[in-house]
Amino acid sequence: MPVLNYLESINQALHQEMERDESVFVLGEDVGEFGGAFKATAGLWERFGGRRVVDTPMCEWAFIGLANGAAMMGLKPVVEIQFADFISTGFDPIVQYTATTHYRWGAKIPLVIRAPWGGGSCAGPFHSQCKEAWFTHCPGLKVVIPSTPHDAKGLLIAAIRDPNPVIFFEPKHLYRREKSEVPETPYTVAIGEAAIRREGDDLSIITYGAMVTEALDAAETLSGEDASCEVIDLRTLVPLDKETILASVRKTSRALIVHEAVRTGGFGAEVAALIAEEAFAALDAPPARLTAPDTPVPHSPPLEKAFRPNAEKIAARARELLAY
Amino acid sequence: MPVLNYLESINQALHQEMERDESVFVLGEDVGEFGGAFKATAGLWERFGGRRVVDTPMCEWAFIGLANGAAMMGLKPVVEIQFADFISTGFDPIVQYTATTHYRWGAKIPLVIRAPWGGGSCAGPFHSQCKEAWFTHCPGLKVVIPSTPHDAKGLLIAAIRDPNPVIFFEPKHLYRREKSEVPETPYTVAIGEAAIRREGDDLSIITYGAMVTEALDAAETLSGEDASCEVIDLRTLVPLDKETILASVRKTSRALIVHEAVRTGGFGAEVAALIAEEAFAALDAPPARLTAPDTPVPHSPPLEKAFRPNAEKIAARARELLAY
Amino acid sequence: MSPDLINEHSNEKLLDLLYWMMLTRGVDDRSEALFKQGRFPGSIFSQDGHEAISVGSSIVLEEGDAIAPMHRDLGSYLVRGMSPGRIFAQAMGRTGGPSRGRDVNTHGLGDLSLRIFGYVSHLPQSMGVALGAAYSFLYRGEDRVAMTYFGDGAASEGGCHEALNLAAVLDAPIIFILENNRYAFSTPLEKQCRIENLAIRAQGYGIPGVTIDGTDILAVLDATREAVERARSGAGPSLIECKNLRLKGHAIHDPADYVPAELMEYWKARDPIELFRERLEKNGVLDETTLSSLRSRVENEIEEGVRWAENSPWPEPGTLEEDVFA
Amino acid sequence: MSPDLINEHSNEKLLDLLYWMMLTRGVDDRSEALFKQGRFPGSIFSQDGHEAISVGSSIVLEEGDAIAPMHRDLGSYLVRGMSPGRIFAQAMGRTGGPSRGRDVNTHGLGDLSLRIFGYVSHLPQSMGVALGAAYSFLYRGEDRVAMTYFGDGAASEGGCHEALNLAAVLDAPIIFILENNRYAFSTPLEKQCRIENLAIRAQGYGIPGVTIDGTDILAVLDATREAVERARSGAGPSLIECKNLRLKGHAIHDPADYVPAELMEYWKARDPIELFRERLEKNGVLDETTLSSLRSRVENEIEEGVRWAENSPWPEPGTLEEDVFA
Ligand SMILES: Cc1ncc(C[n+]2csc(CCOP(=O)(O)OP(=O)(O)O)c2C)c(N)n1
Ligand SMILES: Cc1ncc(C[n+]2csc(CCOP(=O)(O)OP(=O)(O)O)c2C)c(N)n1
Ligand SMILES: [Mg+2]
Ligand SMILES: [Mg+2]
Repeated sequence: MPVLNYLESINQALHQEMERDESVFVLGEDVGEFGGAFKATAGLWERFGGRRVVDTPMCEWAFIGLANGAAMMGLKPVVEIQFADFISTGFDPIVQYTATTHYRWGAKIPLVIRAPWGGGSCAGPFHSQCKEAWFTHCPGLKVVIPSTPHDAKGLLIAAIRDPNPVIFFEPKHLYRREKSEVPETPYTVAIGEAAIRREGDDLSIITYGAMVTEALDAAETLSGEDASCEVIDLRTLVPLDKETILASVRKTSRALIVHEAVRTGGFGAEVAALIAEEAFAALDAPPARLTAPDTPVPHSPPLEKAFRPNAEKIAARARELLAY
Repeated sequence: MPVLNYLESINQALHQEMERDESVFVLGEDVGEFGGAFKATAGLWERFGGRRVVDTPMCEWAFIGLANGAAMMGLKPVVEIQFADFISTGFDPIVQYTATTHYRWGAKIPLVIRAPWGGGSCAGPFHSQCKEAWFTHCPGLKVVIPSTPHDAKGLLIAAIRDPNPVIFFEPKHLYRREKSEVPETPYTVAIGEAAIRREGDDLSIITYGAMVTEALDAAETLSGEDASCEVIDLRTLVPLDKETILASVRKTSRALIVHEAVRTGGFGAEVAALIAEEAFAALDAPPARLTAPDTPVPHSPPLEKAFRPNAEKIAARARELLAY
Repeated sequence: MSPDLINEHSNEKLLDLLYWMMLTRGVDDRSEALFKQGRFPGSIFSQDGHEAISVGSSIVLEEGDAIAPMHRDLGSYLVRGMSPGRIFAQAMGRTGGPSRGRDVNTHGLGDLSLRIFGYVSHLPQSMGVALGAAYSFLYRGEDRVAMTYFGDGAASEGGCHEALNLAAVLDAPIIFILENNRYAFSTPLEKQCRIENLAIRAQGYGIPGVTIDGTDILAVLDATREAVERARSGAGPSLIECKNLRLKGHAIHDPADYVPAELMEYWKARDPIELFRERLEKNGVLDETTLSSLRSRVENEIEEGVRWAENSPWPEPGTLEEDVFA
Repeated sequence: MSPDLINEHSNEKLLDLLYWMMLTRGVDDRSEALFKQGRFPGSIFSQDGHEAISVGSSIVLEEGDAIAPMHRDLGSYLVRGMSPGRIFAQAMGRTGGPSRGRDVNTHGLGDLSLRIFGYVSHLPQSMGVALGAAYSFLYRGEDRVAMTYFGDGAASEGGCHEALNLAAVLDAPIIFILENNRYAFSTPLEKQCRIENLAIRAQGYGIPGVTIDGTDILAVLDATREAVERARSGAGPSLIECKNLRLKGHAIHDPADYVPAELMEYWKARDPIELFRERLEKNGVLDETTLSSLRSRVENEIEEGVRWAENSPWPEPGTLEEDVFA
């Protein structure tokens, strides 16, 4: 099976879906001839032309509005936000129109908003943000964050085929770092299903995005200390795969939730609250969160390192929970 | 002591702070001669003139941007967003500039953004929203939601005097319904301190905004059933008064968190996660959340009634927890 | 006024225009009465004074064209096929409204089978949405156009600029109708901008922009027809600014004391329906009999609509969590 | 070019202008070198080709005026008193930068004591911020002005429209400098709008707007001086569009292959520093000796800046959570 990196798998998914379905089109800043700031859309413009690969002026509000309208007319817009941080500039139409319309008057808005997301490159406060929690609090939006090239392709195809709007965050730290076997032919990974990346009995580490590999590294370290950690990759935040989370925690009796987003109001709170509420009797230790602290994302290497969770910090916190 | 309703107390706070401090000014849509959509700014324009009571065109992005700049120059802007729902239109400058600037390069942004907030009036999906969780996830912003006229005045004055940006949500359902004794002279209520509205031993009901009176009604009902509920009014979500919450839960061993916002990713998750993490050993029942379901806010009376938590639903959920 | 335009239309067409304006006004008046009886939970927006704009523009559209009206465009909904009954049912919170009790008054009054897009409060999002419909026509090589509306207030919002510019860049087949009624809620035009005619902004996007009398339905119709033809022929978007005044408050609770009496009088004397009625009478198109038969036709439709709405069931609380996702 | 303008300035002033442009270019070149040596974590924006704009406009300001530059305005920071050392320290992630390691490259390069507002990435938020400073001058009756910058790309953002209009409505003492370098990242002007000169949009706000040659520092200075005088006299905002081309890629990683070679050649031949140097030479203001002494002055300041920055400590991880709140 071919081995692709994360970016290549995104690019392949876009190619294949545009090939399959004439109604799929891509729009955003610099996505055309230039192929996107990260080259995720490279080659699409040459292959499908400017009608289906639309370079927009800088106007997140309007091009998301356009995508709303086009989607209701039966097209399938795949919007690229150049960096996930800039989604706040197009926030209004997403949270007010995209999210609510099907509930309000029944029109489907099958669009996908893709955005390179997260930190780890010393890119500073405005090119590193993880604001998925804003969207998980907007009923009507699905929120997907794949952590492997394989899932990135399968989930992006699933998102494009989904009749609902999907916010699709891509951990850009993984773009060129993560490689995996990716089937050549199109396939879907079901939206709403978490993946158990490693099985274990003593502690459930529940995470998503770029923290999955960190959690796996931590689990590996801990296995050398005779602790068996289960690592769950949520993959989809909304709808949340509660069953997988709860089954794991009921088995291990301990939960550590990890994310790159800041702590207060992060999605980890939702997962911790869920576990506390629905697996209460099974818990042998408090459900714990390991997250970035409540600050903007700092730029300087020593600060960003202190800011961002990693395998070492995960292992340390896990040890505390295992000893509880 | 004079008895004022919620709106009158807001209005009085604005009058008194503008009187006290020449640098305080008010801006927003229709806040001038008209006195604001809810009349919260009535009389200010006549008293302080158009320079200090600024009617803006419809441009939430720009007038919040203006407030950012003016605040850094030492003024104290008090921005009114006509309905809290419209804060999404001015979201970008708040979450990117207002929230981060002090951390980034040290400039203080002492502004207040006031917004009539919440449902209960069949006003539909766009005049009823409770999106405080968006802001609690933005380090650098304080988030305040007073539930009584007394607190509204004291917290608004505290917010205006705070050197930090404060998002100030006013449960508009209470504007004319809630009355309380409000000292004539200016005073502050400390930002970051919860209030215990009713003491109790068996269950902590933790809430804020318009749900406080509902919780108190529920507690009253339950007291007739020999259950003693403590009712905590958070008043401030950021910074959160963890001590008061944890002390209460350690005493009662049971917690019910109630809010009008939708469930997933709501601030209740943060409170539940906090309790689960830090009062774990004291809990005799799972920390539970009673919230609106994950839908846009529906308009029709039977739907809005089903959507919104109230005393009856709180009492019912409390009974379950008490029986756990 | 547009002296020559009346000759371009058949009597039947002219009476049709009057009928739609009267129906619009009738639904609005009846809504006010129903609201005062406590039968409309929430709030409502009057659109008295906007009838010539909503009717005169939307009447130009053909089947398959798309429309995204704003909150003063009852006329557009009616003309494009939304029945009064469904509009009343929406305001009453009944399942017979397009939103089945979920959205309020004219918000969310959408129906894709009619190619009407329901709006959200957050102005002027309909501009982006309509642009999306227009883009879909381009995309599929269809001979269709999209039309949308925004006010002088919404014209100050950033989205307005983005949508106009993006439409221009894409050569999208779209018509933007600017309803410049001189007020955004209580805020007069003088506090909203430093210009009198907003249509000059079209130059900044490289598209045609005209300013016309929004009380003259034939002028509206004429300008719209030109813009629609332009769009349909592939020549891209246009902006049409229609000047008028809201003849009542912003919403039902607003007495609009802030509007100077002389200004209100000036525009009340230019009530678009009265103007058109007089004009038709003067031109021998309308007589007493025709008028009273139009009146009773409108009355009947409204009666029937109200009855239909009141027979429409309330939503079941158990359906609350349905349809968040498709 | 602006043939007569050169006579309006003393030789000293003219050499000063050249000095600031050379310093700007020098800091930029050195930044590129430091980046390539791996000493700048993150990324950087070149501003080659923008020196006449940033220097020629900001030099007009007086003490107490406020400025909110964008990412091609190194010159403005320098002219307004930010030392090269602090700028290098910022890019290196050291505590000596204005953000003490928290913000990256020219982002967040703010210093209230210099009345420089650090920018956020989200364009064009500096326009709103500068407007707030301008409003504070009005508010306090101070004789000061604010100046801010935005690109042709940011001009398509809604915020640009809102800020220009709000500034006009408030008669705010502010100067908006539009750096129309024909590209927003890879997107050429033709894909961003259907007009060539964006300054005509000023008419839509009822404010003056001019389009000038952004490679001619004297033209920039002249237009800015007029706008500043206007603002200071209470006559409100102005828009100045300066046309130029970025002479390198959007950011350090971008080779800018998408810029047609002829276009690049055309503008490379109009390098603002070279143009001005030649002009000064032709007018007898500059000779070899002066030029080489300017060069070594610039070199020395840059050397000193780099040394200063490298001696500046890294931030302590323990300070991570400080200063979120004041
Ligand atoms: C983004 C946004 N801000 C504020 C409001 C509240 N609001 C509703 S209608 C209105 C005035 C609209 O004025 P205009 O666009 O001129 O339309 P008109 O009501 O005059 O027809 C305002 C301020 C809103 N709907 N959307
Ligand atoms: C709201 C927003 N969207 C996207 C970006 C990403 N971005 C950074 S600079 C840039 C191009 C800016 O073009 P322009 O305003 O012309 O300035 P220039 O870089 O050409 O000087 C883009 C798209 C951004 N910074 N802000
Ligand atoms: Mg209006
Ligand atoms: Mg540019």
